[in-house]
Order: sequence, then structure tokens, then C-alpha cells
Amino acid sequence: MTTDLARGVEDEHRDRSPRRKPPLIRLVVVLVPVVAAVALAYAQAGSGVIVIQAVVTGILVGGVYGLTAMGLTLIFGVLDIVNFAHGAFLALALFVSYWLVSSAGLHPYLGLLVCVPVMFGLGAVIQRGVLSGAMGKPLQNQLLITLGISLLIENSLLLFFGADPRSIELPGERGVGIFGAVADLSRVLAFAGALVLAGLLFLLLRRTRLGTAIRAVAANDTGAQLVGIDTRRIYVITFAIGTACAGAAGTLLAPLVTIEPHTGSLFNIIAFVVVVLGGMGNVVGALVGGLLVGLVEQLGSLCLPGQSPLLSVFIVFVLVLFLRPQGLFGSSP
Amino acid sequence: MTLLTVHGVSKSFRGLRAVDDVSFEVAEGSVLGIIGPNGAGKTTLFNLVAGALTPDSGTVHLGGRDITGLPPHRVAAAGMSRTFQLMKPFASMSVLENVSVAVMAGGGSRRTARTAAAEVIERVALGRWRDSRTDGLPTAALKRLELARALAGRPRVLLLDEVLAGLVPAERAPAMDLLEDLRANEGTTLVFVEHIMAAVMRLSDSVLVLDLGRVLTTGRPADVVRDPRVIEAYLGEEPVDAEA
Amino acid sequence: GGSAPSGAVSASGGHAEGGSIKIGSLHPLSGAAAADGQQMENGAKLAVEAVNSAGGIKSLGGAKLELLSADTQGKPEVGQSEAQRVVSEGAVALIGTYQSAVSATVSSVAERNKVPFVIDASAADTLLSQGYRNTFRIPPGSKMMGIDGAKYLSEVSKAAGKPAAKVAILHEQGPFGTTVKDAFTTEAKRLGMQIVSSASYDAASVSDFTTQVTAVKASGADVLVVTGYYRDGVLIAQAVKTVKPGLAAVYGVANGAFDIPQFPAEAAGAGDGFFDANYHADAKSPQTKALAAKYKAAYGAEIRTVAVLSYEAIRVIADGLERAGKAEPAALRDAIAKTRLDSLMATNGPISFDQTGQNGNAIPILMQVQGQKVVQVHPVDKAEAKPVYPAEPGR
Amino acid sequence: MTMTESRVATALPTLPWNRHFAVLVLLAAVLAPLPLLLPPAQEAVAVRVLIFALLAVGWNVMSGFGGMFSFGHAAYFGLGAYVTAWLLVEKGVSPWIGMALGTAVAALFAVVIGFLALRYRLKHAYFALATFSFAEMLRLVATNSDFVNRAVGYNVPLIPEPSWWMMQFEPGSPNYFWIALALTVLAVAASILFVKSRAGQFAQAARDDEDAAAALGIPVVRYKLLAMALSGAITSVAGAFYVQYYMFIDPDLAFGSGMSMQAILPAAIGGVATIWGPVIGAAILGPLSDVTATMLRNPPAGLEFLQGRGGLDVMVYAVLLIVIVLALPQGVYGALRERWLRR
Amino acid sequence: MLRLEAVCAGYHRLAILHELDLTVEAGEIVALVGANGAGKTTTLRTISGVVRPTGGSITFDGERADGVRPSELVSRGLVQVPEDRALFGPLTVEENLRMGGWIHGRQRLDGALAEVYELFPILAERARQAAETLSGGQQQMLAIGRALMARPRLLMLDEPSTGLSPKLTWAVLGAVKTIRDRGVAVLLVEQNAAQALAIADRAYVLECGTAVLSGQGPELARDNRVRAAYLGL
Ligand SMILES: Nc1ncnc2c1ncn2[C@@H]1O[C@H](COP(=O)(O)OP(=O)(O)OP(=O)(O)O)[C@@H](O)[C@H]1O
Ligand SMILES: Nc1ncnc2c1ncn2[C@@H]1O[C@H](COP(=O)(O)OP(=O)(O)OP(=O)(O)O)[C@@H](O)[C@H]1O
Ligand SMILES: CC(C)C[C@H](N)C(=O)O
Ligand SMILES: [Mg+2]
Ligand SMILES: [Mg+2]
Repeated sequence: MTTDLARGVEDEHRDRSPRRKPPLIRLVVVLVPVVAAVALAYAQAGSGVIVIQAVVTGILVGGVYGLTAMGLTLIFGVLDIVNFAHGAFLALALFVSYWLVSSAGLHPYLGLLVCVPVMFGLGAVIQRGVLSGAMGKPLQNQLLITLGISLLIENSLLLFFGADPRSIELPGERGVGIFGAVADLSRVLAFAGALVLAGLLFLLLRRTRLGTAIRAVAANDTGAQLVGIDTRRIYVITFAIGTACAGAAGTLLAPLVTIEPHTGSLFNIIAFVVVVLGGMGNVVGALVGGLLVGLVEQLGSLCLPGQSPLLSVFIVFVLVLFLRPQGLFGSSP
Repeated sequence: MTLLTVHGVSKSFRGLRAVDDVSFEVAEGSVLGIIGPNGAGKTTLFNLVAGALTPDSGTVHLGGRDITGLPPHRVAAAGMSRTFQLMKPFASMSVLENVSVAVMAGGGSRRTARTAAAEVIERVALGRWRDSRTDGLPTAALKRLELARALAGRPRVLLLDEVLAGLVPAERAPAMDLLEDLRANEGTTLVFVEHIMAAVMRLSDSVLVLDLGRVLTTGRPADVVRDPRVIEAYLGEEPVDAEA
Repeated sequence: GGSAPSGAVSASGGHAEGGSIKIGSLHPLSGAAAADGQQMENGAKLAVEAVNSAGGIKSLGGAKLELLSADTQGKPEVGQSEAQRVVSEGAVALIGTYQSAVSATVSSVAERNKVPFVIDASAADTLLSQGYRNTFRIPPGSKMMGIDGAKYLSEVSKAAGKPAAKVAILHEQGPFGTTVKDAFTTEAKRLGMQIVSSASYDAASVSDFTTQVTAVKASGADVLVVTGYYRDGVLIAQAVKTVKPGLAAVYGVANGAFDIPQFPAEAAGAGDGFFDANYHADAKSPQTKALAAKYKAAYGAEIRTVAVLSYEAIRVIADGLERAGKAEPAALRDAIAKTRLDSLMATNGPISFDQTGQNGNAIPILMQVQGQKVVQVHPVDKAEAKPVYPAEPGR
Repeated sequence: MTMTESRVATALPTLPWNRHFAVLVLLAAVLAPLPLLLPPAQEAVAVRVLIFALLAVGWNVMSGFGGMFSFGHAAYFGLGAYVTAWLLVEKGVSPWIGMALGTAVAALFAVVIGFLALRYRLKHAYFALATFSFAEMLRLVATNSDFVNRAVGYNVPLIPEPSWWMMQFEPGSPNYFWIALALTVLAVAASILFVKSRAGQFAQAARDDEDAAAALGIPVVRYKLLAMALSGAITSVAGAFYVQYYMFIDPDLAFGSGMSMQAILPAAIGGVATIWGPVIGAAILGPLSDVTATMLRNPPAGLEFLQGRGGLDVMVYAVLLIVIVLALPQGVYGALRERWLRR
Repeated sequence: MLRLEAVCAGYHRLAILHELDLTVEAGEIVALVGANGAGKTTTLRTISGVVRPTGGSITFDGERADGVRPSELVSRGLVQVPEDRALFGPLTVEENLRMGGWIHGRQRLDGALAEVYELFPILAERARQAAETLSGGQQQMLAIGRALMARPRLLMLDEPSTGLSPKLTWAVLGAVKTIRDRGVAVLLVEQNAAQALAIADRAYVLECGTAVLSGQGPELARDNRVRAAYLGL
């Protein structure tokens, strides 16, 4: 008889559940600035080669931005922690890679096997020891704590490794031709790495039990506790995965950046822009956001020659936020 | 004289018609009860009338003036207050400050706000919580705070969204007394949403039943509860074995 | 000016107490420019040790020098308060600071306390156009580097029989890059070169130059002129290697990367043949070589030019003290204004300051990356090796 | 209508307002003789503390009391600094006038940014990053505009005689401290008045619950914009004074993210959305880096090898920062107030 | 099965529960009624380990259950449906349910899922829909269904009928009885005292954090004090 009543309820709601329309606006929001920028860039530069090169570079650089934003968005979305130390984690990973290559003689990309677990462990320790105190605290508290962590990491790198810039050499020829444009091999590999990482994270979150639990914790902390999930463990694991992503990004970036204690913080702000642009907590969003920022930056420097390319990035960023205040892939609040 | 006229309002959320062509009128000094199943669109209707949402179509008139699509603060200024089903106190402030803000927002001066607020607080029997911060308040007190804030601006029309829900029966009676008193002594017009049928029966002059966003029926309370469609959609039959 | 400067009063007090003469050394020991800042600090320390072990300041009875070191963190307001602090702790002179913005606040502290400030590195021309009497600078300013850079390019390319005709410029968008670019452009045009493109970038955030270098390639330029810092310099070298723009030369003007000893190794061959017109320690001078060896022994790293400049700044002050015969800022300032001191840098002559406080004999020289090393190639009297032009960078 | 008796103690009462003014006057009186007692270097730190305090008091009005987290307060600081510097250097206008105009420009800019951000309903991190973007845009535009001297910025010309009108005195003059103190006192007074005023009450109500505030008849956007304008104006004063004191400004300094951070940190350390939090936070943070630097300049016995290693002082600073925030999540003043009220 | 002895608990320094004694036996519905703020929710939260008791003892199946983490208690068979339902909004109905069986590790749980779908067929229909798009009544069913996925031996429900239409209220209370009939003990908090007492085997009346009355459901419903205070009669 209960079931009867429940059926009664059911027809109370005959198909009134909101249907999800395909999010056309996202496509528009991404494509319009890009197409406009391509057209403008062509008009300004007057040379197809340059525009193609800008697009190719933009996509590759965008992949790098997406890569650096990947762990950040996970931590942001699930733990609701604004992690200003992400750039410092990246720098740390760069130094670990450097150390592996220069003293252990590992192939730069094999460093992943060491760097990712090491960063995972470090992330776990830091979340456990320090950041658990920042959970659920207002933005400014998180800002202070993660800022403190980042100063700590960067300056210990400075103390132990010194300030001299370092670099990792990739063996062999590095130029790669793409549609008449050229690209550095290490950038192409970093881009591929970004795709793979985004794919892996996506699968982890959507297709695995752990991933579902992570999303459950993000959605409702108490609810998760009440079904028996040890939320503290999930926090630790999530943060560790986030830092492990920084580890992966660090290894992939090591051959193409100058390795200094401050290298990571250069990516920090862009990474935040990318995360917010893509929608917090959304790894696919981070990738798309990264591509958009990369393209706008490259094309923007052609469109507004006297101005910094960052100017166009921020202009597009703000415009996108006006159209979609929750980011490209963020769910409406 | 009709004070509030709602004509043909509709609202959709992403393809879902939450409120669908709803019309009704409320005479000055009368009480309208709104009932309907969960998700029927009652709160959404309040949001449309109070300006929190803009209707896709239809109009809302208050005292002959078209207030359709006005932002909430203008609607409030025009003389219509509302309470929230999910209570929304100003959490960093004390009860007194909450109500003082409401008095000021209703046009009271800063100097007299506290005295006026204290009166309203006494009236809804919140006296013992007067100087408490609202973040530790129990549900019942929060419900009353909602009411107090809405009253503070001396509105002509009061929209009440489930102010009795969450109160145990013993506490409902004095709350209902207060509402009856408002209407009797100050001529305040009331529109309220409630699932507690006892209150609906006692307070309302007429009842409007919403279902699937549409008006199922309107009428005098006693007639409405006997309407088979209302029983089918909303009231249900008491299951026999529940009498155990 | 007004009442007695408090710095001066406590300065002589400081001398009386410890018997040592205090010099404030303000550099970015942490932050983005820490690599250079720490080198400079080390250079200054070596100089102080050298003076002290040679018997101190003889005219002051062998008084020893003492360095009051401060970390500016590269922040102007920290530089200001640290300058204020070391002055009040008795510093009779200041050296520093690398970043022009920091030097700007420090020079106003120095001016208002009437304590001489010897700039060891900071390129902005505005630093010496304020009419300050207490600010001196050893290396050349941006404008001069731009002008001489253009001159050297013209000379070297003409000598090779392939005069540079079309020049593309990439410069960082700060005051440093902009001033150098402006000066270079004017002079290059005067010398008959054509500027075919000129683009700026944000040194702090840029992460790839492939597009810019492709644009340079498309512009048909035969020389790419670059003014910027270290990290961006390396990125440009990588982009040149990838794009292979077929240039005759990549030519740095006051570039913060192309003449750094670590650059050839870090660019991993991508920087081969790159030029840089910049102030530089004179690699041909035996004293400079000795200093480089000493530095390497003490700190295990190759000395950079900025460290030599800090070393020089201390020498200038020690020399001034010697001639002033008083450890007092005002007297020291007058003595420094009359400096004539042999330089470890590649210059036109001894260090001596003009009216504005600029070392009038400071010049940039031209260097080139040859065989994974930075060597001096022009002017002829400074050259260790012949310039290779066209250098075919990116091959 | 009786309430079911329950044992829940009454929550915290709020502080009486006139007491804040009494404390302010007392504080000003106690601090006024400070420059006569401090050595010049410490006075420089004291002035820096006051500049931080001004910045943070400004930030707190918008982000603490107004609840709109700004990560772009450098915009207002920079506008204050640049308006003053431009008028002074290019037109020879007194910094006092520049300061006044700067507040107007900053307030206007705050209203424009605020209107856009509120119009498009940006919240939380999205709002914060939008404000950051506007500050960055100003930085980038200033860096590439000949109109404001590009990246070179401005040096304040030295004048031969000290002058109140031109706000220039001999170095180490207590006047600098007194002016900064007076400005800070005014700013704190403004924030007390604001919080107490009708507008401030409405802004705080809107912060606590926007929908409820609107339903009571409060034009939420108007009062949020008001809070932003006041906040921008106060912060711009810090910028205007900064130029006079350090005699130099450039785009990175004025509009860089470092300055935005500088506006947040003291408030966060001292206590957000409290009157005294930003001031106390500034008093702690201002000297903190000097303290750590001094400590490590002469390291204790056994740790001499650390001397002169770059970065160590910043590490200690970072650890202190983390410890303070973990120990006192509501800020120093927030924690004190809680304890005080609980007994 | 569940035994509370002289339990004290509260928030910060606020004491809410005062020496509360309460028992639930296997296979019975026990109702907990009381005024707003009497501490009903706090009682449930204390039992489920979200709030730490400051005194007294809680035993579940003879084992100490106080000071144990909520996730641990769930695996012992003690499951709570909170007042606000605490669903995983963006996750689908089925994902919510599968998460409900978290403690059973990698088991397929298809049997449990089928049982829940049988109890609430509407959920099977909406299996792929995000939980936050369900109506209030459906969400309540999902919350109960999710709790059942853990295969609890004691289910605690906090005001499952709040804000539900009269018709839905009956539906949910009917389901509670079905659950009891399947052998799960239920501790039910209801403001709707009349209905709660109608289906309860036993009941407690809570006032200011202590049980002032207890007895058989219908028996209490006839008690004059209860009638006056909680039934509004
Ligand atoms: N902002 C919104 N976005 C999408 N859907 C919404 C929104 N607000 C309400 N709805 C949907 O509109 C329908 C009507 O909701 P409403 O809150 O008006 O119901 P109600 O009659 O007040 O129900 P209850 O009695 O449970 O309070 C529901 O299906 C709800 O999910
Ligand atoms: N997180 C909390 N912090 C402080 N006090 C709280 C908290 N939660 C509840 N309280 C207080 O504890 C008391 C008891 O609350 P509880 O929720 O247990 O009551 P209840 O009997 O469930 O009431 P209701 O019928 O309103 O749900 C209330 O006065 C409430 O204000
Ligand atoms: C070449 C460098 C010493 C330039 C320095 N960074 C400056 O701003 O002046
Ligand atoms: Mg509703
Ligand atoms: Mg409860």
C-alpha cells in the first residue's frame, strides 16, 4: 500500500522535472572571443602564418595553463579551499624533477613516477597537518594560510637550492611542425599530458567509487558522514590528488621553463583565472578555460600591439563572467 | 475593495512551468490561504508577487498600482512585506538589531527604531531573545523573527510562507491569535501558505489551491477541503492502518 | 633641507662605538631577483673583506668597514624603510639596489638624510635626473645602452660586410625595456637602419615567444633586438631555436640573460651566437679575473657582472673615505664626487662621476655567446675574440 | 504567547558604539607622542603600519562589513596614488587637493566596478577575481600609457623648504607620522560612523542576507555600492599618502596584486568585520617582517650558519603567519572580543 | 539494542541534553516528541556521533557508541536521516543511493537497490536525475532510501514530514511502518505528534533535554499533558 501512495506522489510530478538544455551559451562564450580575436589578429598582423602560429601556440600554451589549473580546480571545487600555495607546489615539483634528472640521471618524463607520488604524500601531510584548520573558514583565512605555505616552500627552495636559475635539457630535436606553424616538442608533450590528466581526473570523478565519494563530500559534507564516509580521509586524499596534479604538471613543464623558486607563482594567477573561468571544481572546465586564456593571450598580443597580452585575457575573463557568472562549466548556485 | 490583484502570472525554470497562468484577488482586510502539494509553486508565486522573481507573463497590482517586475525593495516600499519559508535572519545581528533594521527600512528614523523594534518584539513574544545574536536561535524563535521583521514596516499586505511549520501544535495557537489580531485591529491583509490545515481552516476567508503550478480551485475553506480534486491532489485519505 | 639630518648624527656615533665604519648594502636577497641580489651581496662582502685585510681605511687609522646588509625583497617600501634603518644604525653610505623602483625610494632617503648612495645596478635614467646630490651610479643608464647598442650593431655588421638593415625589436614593457628601446630606435634610425617591428611583453607573466618570433620572421627582419630579463631571455632563445627565423643575429641590448655565464648552458645551445650590448666586468683585466676566481672559491658559482659592480661600489666608498679622512656622510659625499678610481669593468677610463652622479666613463661593450661561453667581442680594445656575424642564431 | 522554556543562554550582545569613539580618541592621544620617542627607522615602520591600517580599514568596509570580498583593492590605492602624483608632478597641485580628488576618483571607480559586478551577480571567488581583474587592467593600462609616464611612474620632486601645503618635511619629521595618524583616525571614525549609520546597518543586513534585506524594502545594490565607494575612498587616501611619504610610485607598486594582498592581510590577522581588527592587524604585521629580519640578522648561538641566508626571514614570517591564523581564526581582535563578551 | 544513560550534550558551552535516558529495542518504532528546541535533533545527532556527549553513556548492541565517529557507527548499523536531508545535490539519484551503501565496500548492492526501488518506485524512474532537481517529497524519499542502502539495524529519522503535504506525510509515515516490518528498528522524531504517536510502538516526550514522559504510543496520545502541550487539543 505504501507503494500505491508513492505512485500517487509520482503522478503529482508528471514530468515536471527541469530538462537540461544543451549548454549552447558555453560554446558561444568560448567561440565568439576566439573567432573575433582571430579575425582582428589577421587584420592587424596581415599574415596568415602569424595567426596560425598564434593559434597553435595559444592552444599549446593554453594546455599548459589548463595543466597547472587542474589540481587547483579539484581542491577549489571539493574542499572549497582557495589554495594560493598551488604555484609553490608546482615550483617544488619542478625542483624535484630537476633533482631527479641532474643527480639521478632519469629521463625528464620518467620523473613522473617519482614526482607524482612524492607530491601526493606531501599534499596529504600538508592537508592533515595545516590545512585541516582552514576547512570551512572564510576566504581570508585560507588566503593567509596558503600564502604562508607558499612563502615557506618558495623560500626553503631558495635556501636549499639557491636562487640560480636551472634548466632541464630534453635530448634530441625539439621543433615540430603543425599546419605550417612550429612548436617546441616539450610543449606538445605538455599539452598531451594536460589532455591525459584531464581525462584521468574526469574518469576518476565520474566513474569510480572514490570519485563519486569525493563529489559526494563536495556536495554535502554531513550527508557523506552520515552514510559512513570518513570525510577527513577524503579531504586528505583529494588534496593529495590536487598536489599530485601539481607534481605531474611540474614534471611536464620542467623542460620548458626556467626553474627558479619563483617560477610557480608566475602561473598562480593565471591558474586562478583559468579555474574561475572554467567553473570551480570542473576539470574539463579547467582545460577549456586554459585553452581560452592561451588563445586570447596569443591573439590578444596581435590585436592590441601596444598593450600587454594579459590585458586582453582580463578583458575576456570579465566579459565571460558577466555572461556566465558561475564560469563556463560551473553549475548555477 | 480589492487591494492585491494577480492576473495570469506564469514563471518557468528551464522548461519547467513552476507557476502557470495564476490569477487571484485579495480584498483589503481579508485573509487568503494558499495550499497545494510540495513543489506546486506556492513559494514561487510569492516570489513573483513580492518581486523576488519577475513573471514571464501576467501582472500584479497593489492598491491599483502596477507593481509587476518591480524589484523587491520597491514592492516592500509600496506596502507589501513577506516572510521566508527558509528563515533568513541577519545572522551577525541581535534580534533587536534585526527588527530595528526592518523598522528603518520601512521608513522609521534611526533614533526611534529601537523603541519601535522593541515593541514589535514584545508583540510577537520574542522578548527573552531580544539581545541574542540570531545564529544560536531555535527554529520557533526564528519563525517569529521572520514575522517580526515583516511587521516592523507596518505593511498593508503581509505574505506569510509557512510561518507555522516547525512549530509544535501548542505554539501554533498563540501565533494564530497574533495573526487574527493583526487583521482585526490593524486591518492588515494576509496571504499565507500553510500545510497545517487546522490553521488554514481557522484563519482564511478563502482558500486557493495550487497544483502543478496551476489554480486547481478557489473557494471558502470548508468547501475546498471537501473538493475531491483537492483530496486527490493534496489532502489524501488517512490510511486505515495509521489509526492503530 | 632643514635641521641637522638625524642620520649624520648617529653615523659618527656609530663609528666611535665600534671603531668600524658602517656601509648599508640593500639588495633583493629574496623574491624574484634573488639570484642577482645574492650575487651582489656576496660581491660587496668580498670587497669589504679585501679592504679590511689590506689594513682598513688608512687615513682613519686603519678603521675597518662593516656591511649592514638588508633584504629589500625587491619591494620599494621595504627598501625605503631598510635604508632608513641602516642609516639610523650609523651607515655612512649606501649601495644597491638592482631594481630601479627600489633605488628610487632609497635615493630619496639618501638625499634627505644626506648620505651618499652608490648605485651598483639599476638602469633607469630618471634616477639621476632628480637633481639629487647624493646619488651616484657606476654602470651606464638605459639610454646610453640603447644608443651604444645601436652603434655597435652598425659597426659590427658593417665590418662583416653585411650591414644590418631591417631590425625587429622585442622588449619587456617596464621602464627599463621601454627606455632602452626608445634610445635604440632613435639611434638606429639615425644610423640608417629600419625598424620593421617593435613589440613589448610582460616579463613577469610571458610563457612562450613562438608567436612573436614567427611575427619577426614574417617581418623580414635580419636582426632581432631584445631587451629584457633572464627568464624571458631563455624563452626567446628557445623560441628562436624552434621557429628558426633565419636571422643574421639575435642582438641583446642591456639584456639580462645573454651575457650571464649560466645562459649558454641553460639555453642548451639555443643561445649560440647571441650578442649582448651591456655593461660588463672586464674579462681581460687581471684584477677582474682574480676576483672571479676568488668568488668562485668562496661561493662555488661563476661571478656575474652585478656582483663585480657591488664590489666596485664598496671600493668607491672605501676610496672616498680614504680621501675624506672622516667617516662622515657629508665629507664622504664630496670625496666620492671627486672619485678617480680604476675600474674592474670594461670602461672608457677610471670611475668618475659627472654632475648628475653618473659614472662618465661607463660604457656598455658587446659580448657574444661563442662555444658555450660569453666572450667580449667589441669594441676592439675590449675584445677577447672576433665577433661572428652573421651568427645564424637558432641553427 | 509564551515561549517554551529552554536553557539556551542568550547569545552575544553587541558593543555599545560611543565606546568605540572613546577608544579612538584615547588611542590617538597615546600614539601622538610616539615619533618623539622612536628612532627614525622605527618611525618609518610606524608610518608603514599606519598606511597598512588605512588600506585595511578601507578593505574592511567593503569586504568585512559589506561582505563583498575584494582582491583588487590595489585599484583604489593606485588611483589615489596616481591622481595625487599626476597632479603634483605634472601640474604642481598640492597633495591635499590631490588626495581629495583621488578619493572622488576612487569612489567613482568603485561604484562602476561594483555596479558591473553586482549587475551580473558575481559572488565569492568569482567576485574576488573580477575585482582582481579590474586592478590588473589598471596596472596594465598604466604600464602602457604615456599619459601617466608608462612603467616609469613618478618621482615626487624635492622642494627646498619643508611645507605643510605640499606635504613635504625633512626626513624623519614627526609630521609624517602625525598626518598618517590623523588620516587613520579619520578613516576609523568614518568606519565607525558608517557601521552605526542607517546605511551601514542596511549594508550589513544585505551582507547577512540579501533577499531578506530586499524584502524589507532595502535597496540592496545602492547600499552595497555605497560601502564600496566609501571603501575605495578610504583606501585611496592610503595611496595618496604613500606617494608623499615614499616619494615614488609606479604601476606595479600602485596597482599590483601585492598591494591588494596588503589590504587583506591586516584585516584577516586582526579580525574581519570588526572596527579594530584591521588596525590591530596592521600593528602586528607592519613590524613583523622587521622583527624576523632583525632576529635572523643576529641569529642566536648555534644557528650562526643561518646568518645572511636569503629567504630565511621570510620563512619565519610565513610560519608566524600560519600559526597566528590557525590559533586565532577570527583574528586577534575577534578572539579578544569573543572572550571578553563571553564572561 | 540502543541504550542512552544519563547522556549530557550540547554546543560550545551550551548544554542542551541533561541526563537523558532512552532505549530502543529491535524491531520497534520509537517516537521522540517535544517542543521546538527541546533537543530532539540534538539527541539524534548525539547518538549518531555528530555531537559529542559531555557525560553519560550510549551503548549500541551492548557496545559503547559514544565518542565513536559517525562513519564507524554507520558501519555498525546505526544510520540517521538528518532534518535537512543532506543529499548530494549534483549527484544522480542512483549515485546517491550507491553512496548510501558506502560502508559495504565494493559489493554490488543491487539487491539493496532493488528493495529501495520497490519501496519508492518513483526513485527508480528518476534514477538518472540529479537529486537537487527532485521535489521536496521525492527528496525525502531519497534520503530515507539512501539510509536504507546501508542496511541499517536502527534507522533514525528527523522530522521526515516537515513541509510535506498531508498526502505525502501519510505516504512517508506508511513507508516507515513498512521499514519496521522488514525488521529495522526506527527512532522517529516528529513535530507532528499526533501522526507520530499513531504509528509508534513506544514514545518519549522530551522537555528541555530530558525525557519527562514515556510509554506506549497510543497511551501517550491519551495523556492529558501531552494532549494539551503537543497535540494542541
Ligand atoms: N530557482 C529555481 N530554479 C529551478 N527550479 C525551481 C526554482 N525555484 C523553484 N523551482 C522549482 O519550481 C517548482 C515549484 O517550487 P516552489 O518552491 O514554488 O514549491 P512550493 O509549492 O513552495 O513547495 P513546498 O510546499 O515544498 O514549499 C519546484 O519543482 C521547484 O523545484
Ligand atoms: N549548532 C548549534 N549551535 C548552537 N546551538 C544550537 C545548535 N544546534 C541547535 N542549537 C540549539 O540547541 C537547542 C536544541 O536544538 P534541537 O535542534 O536539538 O531542537 P529540536 O528539539 O530538534 O527542535 P526543532 O523542533 O526546532 O527541530 C536549540 O535551542 C538550538 O538553538
Ligand atoms: C639590467 C637590470 C639591472 C635592470 C634593473 N632591473 C632595473 O630595473 O633597472
Ligand atoms: Mg514553498
Ligand atoms: Mg529538530
